[in-house]
Amino acid sequence: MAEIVSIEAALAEIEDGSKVMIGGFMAIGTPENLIDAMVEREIKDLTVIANDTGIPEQGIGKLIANKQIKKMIATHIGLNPETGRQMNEGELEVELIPQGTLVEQIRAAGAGLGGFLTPTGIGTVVEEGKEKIEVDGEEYLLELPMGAEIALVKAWKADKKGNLVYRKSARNFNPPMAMAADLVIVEAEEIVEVGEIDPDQVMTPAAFVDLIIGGEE
Amino acid sequence: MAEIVSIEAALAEIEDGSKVMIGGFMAIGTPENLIDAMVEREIKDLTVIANDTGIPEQGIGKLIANKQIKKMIATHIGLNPETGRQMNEGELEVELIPQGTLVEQIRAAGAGLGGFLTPTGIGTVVEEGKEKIEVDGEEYLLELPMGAEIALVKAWKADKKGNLVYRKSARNFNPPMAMAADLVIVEAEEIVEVGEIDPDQVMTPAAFVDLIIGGEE
Amino acid sequence: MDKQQKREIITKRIAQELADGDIVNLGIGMPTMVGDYVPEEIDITLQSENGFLGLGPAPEEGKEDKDLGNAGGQPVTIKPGGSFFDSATSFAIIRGGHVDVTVLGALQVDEKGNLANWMIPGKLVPGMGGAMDLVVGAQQVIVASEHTIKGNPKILKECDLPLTAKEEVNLIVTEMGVIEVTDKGLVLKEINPEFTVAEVQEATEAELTISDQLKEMKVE
Amino acid sequence: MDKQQKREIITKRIAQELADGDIVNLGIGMPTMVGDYVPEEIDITLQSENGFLGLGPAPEEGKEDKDLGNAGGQPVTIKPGGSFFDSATSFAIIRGGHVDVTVLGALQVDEKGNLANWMIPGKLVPGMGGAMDLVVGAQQVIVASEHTIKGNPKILKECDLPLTAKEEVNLIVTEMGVIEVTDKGLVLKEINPEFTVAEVQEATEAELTISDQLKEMKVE
Repeated sequence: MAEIVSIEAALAEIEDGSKVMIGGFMAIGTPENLIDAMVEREIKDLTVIANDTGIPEQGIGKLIANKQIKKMIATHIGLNPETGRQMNEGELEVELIPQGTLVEQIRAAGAGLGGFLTPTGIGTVVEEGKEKIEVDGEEYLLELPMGAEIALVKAWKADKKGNLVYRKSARNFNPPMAMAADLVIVEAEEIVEVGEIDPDQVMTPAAFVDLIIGGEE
Repeated sequence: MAEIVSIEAALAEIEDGSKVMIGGFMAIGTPENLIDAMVEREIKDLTVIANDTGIPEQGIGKLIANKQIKKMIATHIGLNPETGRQMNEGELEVELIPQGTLVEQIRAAGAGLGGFLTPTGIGTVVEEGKEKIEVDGEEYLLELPMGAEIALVKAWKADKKGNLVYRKSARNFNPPMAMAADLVIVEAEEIVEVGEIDPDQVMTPAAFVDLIIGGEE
Repeated sequence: MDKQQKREIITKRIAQELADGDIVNLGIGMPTMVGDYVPEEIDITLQSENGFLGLGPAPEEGKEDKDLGNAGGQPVTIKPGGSFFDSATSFAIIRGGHVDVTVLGALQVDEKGNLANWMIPGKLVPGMGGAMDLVVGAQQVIVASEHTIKGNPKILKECDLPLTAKEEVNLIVTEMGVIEVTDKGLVLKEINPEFTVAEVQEATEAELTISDQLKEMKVE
Repeated sequence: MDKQQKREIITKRIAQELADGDIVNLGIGMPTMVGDYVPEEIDITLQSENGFLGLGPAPEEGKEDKDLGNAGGQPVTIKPGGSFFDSATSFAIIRGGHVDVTVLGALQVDEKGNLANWMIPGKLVPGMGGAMDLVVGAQQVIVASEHTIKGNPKILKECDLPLTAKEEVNLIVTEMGVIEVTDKGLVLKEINPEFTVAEVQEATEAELTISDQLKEMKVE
């Protein structure tokens, strides 16, 4: 069950050095207001888990540009040259993970699983250091769950209890991340009364959500 | 992408001895018309995967009463005394699996995973014969995927491409099962035109669905 | 005390354990009654493992919805702010630790917090349903049980029936008292004034440590 | 033949591989063009790994939707009968074998069907995105690639760049021809009549078996 708070109150929960997962895919469905506030507050040394690092002046790109990230865990950084530059200069540690594996690791953390077996990455550098398990004659990698202290999630609508609805392809990593962090902070475009969202159309149940900041500026 | 067929055409795909997963939870969200047709056609020696065996004259209970099931894989059979009777008499093989494990096994089959680690069942008879894997000092059971030849799924609405919407608690096992079988047969209460279901509200994408039988009799 | 009185004491006392905002899963049978005794000012949300949050009471007769039932298949309602989801998500919620409290019955429970409540070999094999996941996943596992069965203790040194889960029970509430499962064994924290400590111990196979702050078990 | 002509031949030929009802995922770059050449009578559905089925063309200018983009973040549309889902479901679809065909570019591909297309150590490290899952999960993996790069073969005996996936490629389509990956190595099935078999082999490091039924590669 969620609480509606100011953006300042929400940001107070994020400290220098926090491990934060951030929803969105190439800056679509990314909580931009929360990111802007993080930039303003200069929260540093973050470990960020996200699909990508956006583009230079959008989404997670803003945190990259402002050098607030110490370690980035992502699937793709190719569309933000600044990420590559910082990585090559040794300013930023980057861990690259196949997209299907990353999202499943996040889901596993939220779902109380100790890991899962995936065929993805077998025979590639992704398998380095990982346990291989054979099932029915097929080889799989054992991948472990990945949670975070904080998840920053972008929703289209949130009701006052914390039930969330996403819109179009802005859904992406947001629902699994909303399951997988100790503290789930949601930026909602619109906050509606309890009962206004049809229970059949809730995409993230309120049980997962802690704090909501609302309304586009 | 799905095809709309007659119930006879759909049933023709199910043979004696088939492995069939059937949606529903205590006969809520079970495809009753498909089950009635299976009873009529006397399809025998089935292996059925489902949450439960319904109650005597409802849901999967009808297949039990008519002795069409050779092996039942379920989480709970307590509310259908006939299932227990057949099991005790040695007429029916029953494999009991924790509910969270069963649904995750089904999901794993649909999602191309080789298995997953769950804490559920550690220290109980459920762990017998299973590999135990320790992750971060915690013990987990390695549970394997469970697919089937055929899934029988009950939807509220289906569009003509096969996009599905479920209603209330009739959703339950239906969406994961719709991902996990070679052939997915959907019984829809209503078949609507393509475009009538908002893409944001699709609960099972058409990519998973093969055949649709429609309209309540 | 008759069966009904015992169950009332047990479930009323458990209702006091619930906090505002809690997500709670109540097992079939006696645990369901806990929902009836939650004080009005405490807003809890009931999770139903068949796939929703916001489980409400049974509908009026004639207002049943064929698509809305509890985990026993009985017609129920959903409260405002509830949500439906599939079984995979339901058990992500349960196993992932997003349920604050689960209340379940017991055939046996022991001093290590082991619970047996899903089968009696050769007699009763209903299946574990969602119980094994609930007991492993919920933050707080409360057993609601009469203290004895046919005069025999249910709170044992060691369960001999097949377990539901190992070392997961946190609290045992019976008509005689409230017992906490700790690293050092079972601690009697509250006692129903109708019984003496000696009587409670006698009805319990496991050894009870009596809390320094032993309190009276109060309901209503 | 200039780059544009090569790309047109390659993508037009790949479009012929698609069957009515197929679920198809097209990689960023050249593979995207395949969608433009699918015959009207063939109804395919494009999957976009960021979370939807029914990927449609870019919207008219001014009609972009901030919440609707492809995996490269570019504004797109959704076709009737499409559906949105989260990334976990998207990769359940991909890894679970529910995508019939994926078309991807290559830095290198070899005679065992190994593919390298996600990094050049020390130079280009964009990340694998969804490519590793797509190549492992899709029923049919088609590589769309120019036959050589700066005059050097891209179809090798053995990839030396970090692999995207091991032994998963089924078909390689270049401007010179169509090559099938079989247990016995690479089989040239179709040849662009502008080239001789000798020329194709010379531009290929791996040894090609020439199909008994070698056909002319036809586009349009």
